[in-house]
Amino acid sequence: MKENANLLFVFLFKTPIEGSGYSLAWYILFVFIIAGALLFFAANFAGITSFIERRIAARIQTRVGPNVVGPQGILQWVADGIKLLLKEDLIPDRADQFLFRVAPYFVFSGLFAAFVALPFGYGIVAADLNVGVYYIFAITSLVVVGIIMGGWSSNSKWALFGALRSAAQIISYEIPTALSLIPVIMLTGSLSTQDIIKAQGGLPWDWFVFHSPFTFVCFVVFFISALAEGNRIPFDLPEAESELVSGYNTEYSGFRFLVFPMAEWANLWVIAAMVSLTYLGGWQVPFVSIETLSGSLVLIFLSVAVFVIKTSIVVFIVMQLRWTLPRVRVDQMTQLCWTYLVPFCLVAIVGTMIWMLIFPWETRVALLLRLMMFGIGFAFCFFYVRRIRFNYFNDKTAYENLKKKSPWYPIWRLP
Amino acid sequence: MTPYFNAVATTLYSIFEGMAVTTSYLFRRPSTIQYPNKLEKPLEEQLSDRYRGILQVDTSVCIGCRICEKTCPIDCIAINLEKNKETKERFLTRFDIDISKCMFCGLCSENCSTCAIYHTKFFNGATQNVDELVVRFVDSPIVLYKHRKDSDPKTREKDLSGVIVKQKMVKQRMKKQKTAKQEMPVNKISKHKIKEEIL
Amino acid sequence: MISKVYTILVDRFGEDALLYFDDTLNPYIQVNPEQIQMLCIFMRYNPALKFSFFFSLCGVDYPEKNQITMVYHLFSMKQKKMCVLKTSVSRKNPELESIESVWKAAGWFERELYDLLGVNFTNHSNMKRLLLPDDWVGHPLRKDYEEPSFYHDMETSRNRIS
Amino acid sequence: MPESELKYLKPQALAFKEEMILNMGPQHPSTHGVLNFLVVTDGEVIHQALPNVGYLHRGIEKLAEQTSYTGFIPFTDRIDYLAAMFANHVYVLAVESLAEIEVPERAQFLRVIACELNRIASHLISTGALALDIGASTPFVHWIRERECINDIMEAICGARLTYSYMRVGGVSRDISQKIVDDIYKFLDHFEPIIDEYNRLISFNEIFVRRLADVAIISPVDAVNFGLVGPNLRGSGITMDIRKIIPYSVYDQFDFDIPIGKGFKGSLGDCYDRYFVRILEIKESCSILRQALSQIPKGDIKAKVKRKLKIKENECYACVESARGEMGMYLVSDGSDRPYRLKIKTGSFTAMSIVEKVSQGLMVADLIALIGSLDVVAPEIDR
Repeated sequence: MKENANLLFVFLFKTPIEGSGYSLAWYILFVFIIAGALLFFAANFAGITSFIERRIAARIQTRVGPNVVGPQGILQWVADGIKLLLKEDLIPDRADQFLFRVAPYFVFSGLFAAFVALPFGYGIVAADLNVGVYYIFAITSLVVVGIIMGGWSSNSKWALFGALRSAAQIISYEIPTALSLIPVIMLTGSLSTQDIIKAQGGLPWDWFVFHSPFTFVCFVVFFISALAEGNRIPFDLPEAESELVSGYNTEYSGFRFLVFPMAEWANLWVIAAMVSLTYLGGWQVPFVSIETLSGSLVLIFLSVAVFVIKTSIVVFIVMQLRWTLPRVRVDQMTQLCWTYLVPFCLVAIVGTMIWMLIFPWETRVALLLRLMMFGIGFAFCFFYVRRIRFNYFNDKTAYENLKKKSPWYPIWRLP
Repeated sequence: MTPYFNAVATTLYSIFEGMAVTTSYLFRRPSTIQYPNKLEKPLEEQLSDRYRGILQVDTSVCIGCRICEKTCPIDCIAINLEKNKETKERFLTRFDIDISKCMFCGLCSENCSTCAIYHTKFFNGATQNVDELVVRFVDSPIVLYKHRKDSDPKTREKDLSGVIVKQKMVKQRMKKQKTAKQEMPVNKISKHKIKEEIL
Repeated sequence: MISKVYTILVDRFGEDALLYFDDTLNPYIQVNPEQIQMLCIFMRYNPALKFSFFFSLCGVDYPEKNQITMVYHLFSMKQKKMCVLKTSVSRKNPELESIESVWKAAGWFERELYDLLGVNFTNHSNMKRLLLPDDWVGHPLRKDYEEPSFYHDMETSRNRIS
Repeated sequence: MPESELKYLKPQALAFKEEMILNMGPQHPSTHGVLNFLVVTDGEVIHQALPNVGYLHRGIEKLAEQTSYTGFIPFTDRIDYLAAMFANHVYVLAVESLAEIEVPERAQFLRVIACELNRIASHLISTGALALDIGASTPFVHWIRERECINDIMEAICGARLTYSYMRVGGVSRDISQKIVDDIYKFLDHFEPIIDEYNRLISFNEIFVRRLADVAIISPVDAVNFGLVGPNLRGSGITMDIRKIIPYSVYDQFDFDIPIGKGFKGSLGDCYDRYFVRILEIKESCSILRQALSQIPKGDIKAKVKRKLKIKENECYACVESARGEMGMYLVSDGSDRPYRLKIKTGSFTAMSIVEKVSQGLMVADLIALIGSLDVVAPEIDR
């Protein structure tokens, strides 16, 4: 934190921060500026993502989605936010008033504190903690405290159900999440987010996900358990709307309700950023070494772009999963965790260990194996595109006969 | 051990297949009709000619047989006929349809021998007051239609967009608003009186 | 076909309890109300009959005859035929033995009849109103039922158009 | 706990201290209309679930006694709003057999076509809504899109999208043109590959299968005992279909199978069987439609019936295979122009009565799957 502030200060005023006289005041000012910037980013990301998710969900469901407020409905999230802010803040009659009011703040702070350790590009991170990954997991667990408080204090049985499910879910899934990151930490030798990215390369076969079959398994496990931590379908048990009405936030309204979905969508960034920084190479720009990257401002912005694109792709996949899959049952959720994810993780940790000993990262054989793994991944993508083509052409002619229109309507074409 | 790994494999494969289906929909045409302001073509063209919308009466061809009134299962049609004793001409003095009661079953229009009563394609007749939905098609007495040999009223072109019914409803609404402004207290008393009479 | 069923039944229960009518579209067997449960058990489990499907139970109110007629529609998969049983109870104090123990399906039908016609089924596990609220007065499907003009201070009818 | 809730429960309820009463419905996202369940749960596990019906009781049977024979047809649409055609059909069958009216063959074919289209539409809603209850919202919207095509066809045939009132005593109200026949063919060509696509999307999805397989098993004995009908009964492995067993209309002229549950992914009679039987039935309906469309004879669409129908003293029971199973109407006439008594027997009514037995020991999420797989429609229970 101090170093970053110093760097920025030198960049702005050409003198080190210590020599300016009011060093403490400058530090506090920087803290507030950075916190404000992060909050601004997180809140806006949550809003815009909510809009984009609705549009993508609409296209998956052959609908159009919100397109009325602003050009192409881009201001829909602002309208929704204002509407919720203007609504009456209802508190149920026999609710625990204090806990009910306080719960959203826990959810809010738990998630937004995670942004402190998340990187956005080379050197662009609020605080490059040496326990970065550990910190993120610890602090996001605070969310569940808020959810339990909200669910319990609502004095509603549905909300209580949601809270209990959330507790069970977080307790179970903390373990595979942490275990599935151990291979990465072993490969890097550090918990710092920046160091993890620096240990990888810009090209796909230099990413950790293709390091060995074991890290690939760990990547899948990490992705699944991150979904569970973020309460996304198929693990949205705490607010399963078809079972528990609306789960832990059944009784909330107005601004206090707004906090919950906002935190959920902000959490989407945390999930996606964690996945992309640990396994998908983070902000590493292809064909550019870290030394050259640190020297040029343009390349640093390029690294930010790379990171944002990677994260966005992961966000998109998480969204699409939500609109494809049904929800698991609560006992299946824990069963999946303890009988599949955790054993897979344990095997993968040992496997990675042995793999590291036999094929060290720098050797030619290791590179060849990484290329092979990348080849398998590429073949998988190729097969995926084939299936998409098959589904598209499956009913093309019949559709043209029925509707007298071509079914082709690409995603970038707006209604 | 095999069922264990089989379960993993089938789960991953089925999710893969599902994702392929949903991705393919990102490249397919949405099926939404963006009613009411972004329609590709006017709604009237999208509805079929048999569409059973709000009823309309062409009083100029009504023969006053009252079949529609009798067949209606919920009594939403009311007809009054009068006879001039001197000229022996029969008049239609009242033809009211309570659209708020009507369930659009088509029994009345089906039995009409001259197609005087028929369903239009007009359907969005929402108002703020239920009483306004009683459409009165006769303003002044109308001489009843008599069958002539040269023309068959069934084959005439029907006004499916519901111009008459729309006009009547707008007119009635204006009238109601005017009278409501003028006779606000009177209205209330009369309503009260009616209730007392019932009780 | 039903006459065959009738002969089997007569062998078991005697001619006094059962009468066979075929003046309606579906011929029916008129049963003594006391024997309805035994008859149903016999019809369901007798290997020659096997009326395992319970289609419906209906009650018809006849104020002139001062009786309520119960109509049972049974179906046998073995013979692919439907059988209609009828039994009458008095209108004043209608009481009949429940056949819930024979076909579970009859349980709700009997509750519905209790609700709408006021027939009391003895030995029923849960003889309560099914469709109408508990504070409802009267049994609407009786022919002499008059609809109250107010229910909980709400008007129940709208006038004809004026 | 209020007294009003307590009196519904049986004495063995609340035997454990850990139990609590959950009032599920009438306003709940997945009770398919207005239903209420009093659920006694211990955590997630249900000890007892009591259905509390009657929120949509409109007294249709009483209304029938005050309406003329033809005038009651629009009311039958309101019995089962997802499959109105079947209620139409069974009512006109009952009146026709009482009044001894011969229906022209073309009208019978038109009835079958309309009914089978309606069966597809109804099954689309039920299977889609089950997926929605399980948490997948996309399949439901895809099915709604297909149903919209059927609704368009229905609108072209009879002028309404939901409450058809298509059938008349002695025939049907409107004839169908060659254009509509072509439209139905085009729709079938489009729809049949979509069924496979839907299966890939959700039916064979392992999470979906695990949520439904081996959940809420109804044994064949129970199914018969509780009077389940239609796909629910066939899901328990019993080949019972009114179209085959008591053929009505022209169903004996078509060649079709009766799909039954075989324990496709779990054991016989579980939720998945009931779900998948419906998917298979959609395919069978498509084949019936193709056969019926190719065989439509020419002729009248309505027999000559007096405008004011009076039927002499008689009674009859007519039944059809509706989308929710056997739907029967017991009609008593007394010589006037109104039915003396009309009893409507529906599939959802008996399906609802089994919930109390099957739901014991399920989880809260399973109860929703059970209700979804039984495919109950609230107005059909209450009428």
